[in-house]
Amino acid sequence: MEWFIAKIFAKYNYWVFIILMMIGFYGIVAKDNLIKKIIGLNIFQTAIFLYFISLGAVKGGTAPIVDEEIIRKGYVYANPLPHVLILTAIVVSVATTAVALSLVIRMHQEYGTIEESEIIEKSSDKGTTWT
Amino acid sequence: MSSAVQHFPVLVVVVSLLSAITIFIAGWINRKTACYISIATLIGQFIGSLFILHHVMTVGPIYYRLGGWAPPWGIEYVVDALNAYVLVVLLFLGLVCAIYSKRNIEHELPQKVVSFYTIYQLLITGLCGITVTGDIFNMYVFIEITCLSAYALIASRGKIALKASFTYLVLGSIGACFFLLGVGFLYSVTGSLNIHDLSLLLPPLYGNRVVLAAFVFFIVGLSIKMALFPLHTWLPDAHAFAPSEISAMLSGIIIEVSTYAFIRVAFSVFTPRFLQLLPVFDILCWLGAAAIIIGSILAITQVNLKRMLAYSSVANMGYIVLALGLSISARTVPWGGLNPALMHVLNHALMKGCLFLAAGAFIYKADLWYIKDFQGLGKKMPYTCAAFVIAAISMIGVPPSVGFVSKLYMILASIESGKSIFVAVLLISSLLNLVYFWRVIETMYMKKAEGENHSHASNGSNVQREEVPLGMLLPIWVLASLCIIMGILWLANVPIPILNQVNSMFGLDMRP
Amino acid sequence: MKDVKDEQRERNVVVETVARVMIPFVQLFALYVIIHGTGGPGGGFQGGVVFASAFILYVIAFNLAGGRERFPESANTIFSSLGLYIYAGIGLLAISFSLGAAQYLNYGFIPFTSHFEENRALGMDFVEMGIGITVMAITASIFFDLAQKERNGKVE
Amino acid sequence: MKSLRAIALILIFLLCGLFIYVAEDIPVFGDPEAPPIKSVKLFTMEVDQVVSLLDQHIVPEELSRELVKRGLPPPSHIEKIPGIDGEWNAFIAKEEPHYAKEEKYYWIKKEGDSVRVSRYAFVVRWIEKGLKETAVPNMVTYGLADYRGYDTLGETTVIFTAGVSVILLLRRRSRL
Repeated sequence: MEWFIAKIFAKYNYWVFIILMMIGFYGIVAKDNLIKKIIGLNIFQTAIFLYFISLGAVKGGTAPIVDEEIIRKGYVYANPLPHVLILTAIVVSVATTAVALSLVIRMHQEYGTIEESEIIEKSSDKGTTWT
Repeated sequence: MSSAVQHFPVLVVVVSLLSAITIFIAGWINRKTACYISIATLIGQFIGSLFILHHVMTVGPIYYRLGGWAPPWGIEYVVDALNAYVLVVLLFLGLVCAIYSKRNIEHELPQKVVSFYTIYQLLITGLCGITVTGDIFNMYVFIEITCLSAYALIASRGKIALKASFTYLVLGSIGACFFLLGVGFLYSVTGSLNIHDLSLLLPPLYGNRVVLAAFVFFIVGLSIKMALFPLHTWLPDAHAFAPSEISAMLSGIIIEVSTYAFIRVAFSVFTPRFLQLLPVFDILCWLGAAAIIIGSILAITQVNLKRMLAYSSVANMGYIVLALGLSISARTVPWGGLNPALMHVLNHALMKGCLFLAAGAFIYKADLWYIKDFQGLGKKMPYTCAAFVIAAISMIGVPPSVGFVSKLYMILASIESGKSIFVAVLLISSLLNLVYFWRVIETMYMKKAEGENHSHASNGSNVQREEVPLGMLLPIWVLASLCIIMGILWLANVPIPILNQVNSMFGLDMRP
Repeated sequence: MKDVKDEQRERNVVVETVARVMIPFVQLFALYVIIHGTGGPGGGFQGGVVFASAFILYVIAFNLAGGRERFPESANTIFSSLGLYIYAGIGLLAISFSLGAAQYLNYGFIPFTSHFEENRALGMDFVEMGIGITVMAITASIFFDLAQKERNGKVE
Repeated sequence: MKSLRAIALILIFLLCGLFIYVAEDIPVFGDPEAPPIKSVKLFTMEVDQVVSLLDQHIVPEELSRELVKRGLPPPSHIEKIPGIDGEWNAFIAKEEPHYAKEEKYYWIKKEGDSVRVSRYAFVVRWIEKGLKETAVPNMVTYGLADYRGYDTLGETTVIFTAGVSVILLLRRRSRL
């Protein structure tokens, strides 16, 4: 039991991250629908963000905004650095999603479908092979 | 002057960014200005990068603290010989491609000139940012800028390119996420993000599993970006269906800068001492050899010229990775260390840039995509074809071209490290190169076009010349002539001091 | 799928009225988040996105063309570049005011006030505003571009 | 489609294996002593005379030598952490215009027969001195816009790139 608490439960943020990341990864690789692929990609990225944010957690820590009151009461602050980094990474993820969605819209205009296999079928008439 | 040069690394990036925004606004008012602003900025940046290289070679590395904060607390730019060298190469090819794209983009994407040049300039911003930065998270941000612009530029032709770009986007995002995860793992055990600082803090933690996993994620993530053999699947379509100058940039620079990031992470963050704890160098050698052989064989099977060149890029990344793998065991000789790898970064940029730009010229003038349609092209477009031939024989490795020099160095390095199997791999790959380039050259010069097969069988003099405009021919010829000039300069050891400085920085110089 | 043109769409009084009342408050809240970003929770990105959501709310409640009229393409272009100009420009100001002694983005050397630390705080305020402007304009622009439909080669 | 699922499952299996292998050394959730929030251990030294020198606020020769050997900057002076026995802060010299010439860098702690030398995480300075140095109380804001302001410039560029990309891909009949 002690082993369980020390090894498994104390790092539950890590396990949640792995499960989420694998769900996203499965979505990216196995789904045929391009929108579902994008959703998978978002879950994948969000899992990494969650892990990053959990690195900043401190037991009993409060929000990282300097306040005399908090210092006097002897509280500690959460680590602000992961917040800074992940704010950047979230914006990157949003930007990637926007570009991906616009690509899918264009593909829908060109081919009339958003299933990857159908797009490959329709585009292979020009003698171009897909690897 | 030296204090002004201190600001150049950041100015190279910021001026490029400001130029992108200016193109966006100025293009709204007058569409014609976009191209000229871009070219002017790139000329300025290129001159700046030459100053940086000179400063680094004469005075020493440039350390620049952004926002005035000292390194572990803030972001630092570190420019040493490696960065400066890559920066010069990338800005040179960027400039050449920008000049080329003036006519080509008016032809291919007449409605989208302004947004094209805005994103092109943002691409250059991202590439410069990756190159000069000394902070690992900052590198991630600039990798994302580069890749986002690359996705959009590849897709800009529409149709099939959209699918290619989407594949690249999905794989590239996974790669970037792995990179971010690597940063996260390293941060969770060291609490630092600065590259130099990490390299100092990591040695006591080399046995730590988190560090090992971080290394794996960095390598896999960057391998996707640099299209290392088993992860190259996004590359052929993306290169084949992008606008030609973007193919040249992708093949010549974007994957090369990813290679730079790979070298930086592998050799600067994790030192060669860490790499020797694992069989990294052997794995790299074998992956490189597999990429060379399989990339070349797949290139032979292609019917589309740009796809063939794309597979050839896969093979060329194999050369660079093979040279990286040999770097540690051949460090005692002048042709060992990182010399062949870094040499091939420049050489590949020149050769592949020239080939893709020439392929783009065929598409521009006659919409020729397939090799079988090239009959009689040698007489129709003599100058473009001549440049293509120079670059092609350079790829094959005929002396004194650049391809010959890098292959010579690699062969000597593999003999030195006692792995003579790679000598065979390199020789076979030269043969395969000869096969697939000879096919193109033969079709261009030896075979007659279908129309003139009977009527003009004897005299080819009245074939109408359809040469591309000078604005496109000039960049092709600059690159083609540099293929020979740089080869002679390499043989005369002129740029070798730069590479030697890189080697001594990583402890890979001639000291046994 | 049934396509309904914007004009023919059933107008919903409740949605329109609520949107009409909400939009000014959403925008005010966005400005509060941007300006308050240095003193408390908030910042340029959050505020910018909230501001853009006001346009999105307008488009959902009314129609796309009307939304575009409120925030035309020209304004969108100018605002999206303006924010980055402010950010990158403030960085360059630091170099130019100190005649090359200070580094890029060293806000302390920009003489807003006589105190070094106050200058930093003000520099950050301006930077947050720049981020807010760019994020607002770009988010709205992405939304408008993704939302527009194309039928028979005609843009609506 | 079946083959893609098989590939996905194989890759997931491999990744999970790697992650479970790593789990051993992952820091515990919410640990206030973890490297990102407090310090990363560099090495341990024999006590000998080091402690008495440290108590007199003199930089021990051996300590400097060990640090320089690892490429780290040597400390300029040493201070005892008030209220705690057997713990010292070592300061290094740094050049930042307008700010203090020295900065808290190493954390030295006596542990039985040896002395443990650690490097403070750089966040420690952000948390402790941020308000004084930037006159802004929100740590995330001063981290985002000042200490790592250049990242944020890159991030704004990313979203600008996305906006222009969407214009390039989707917008028709535009002047751009």
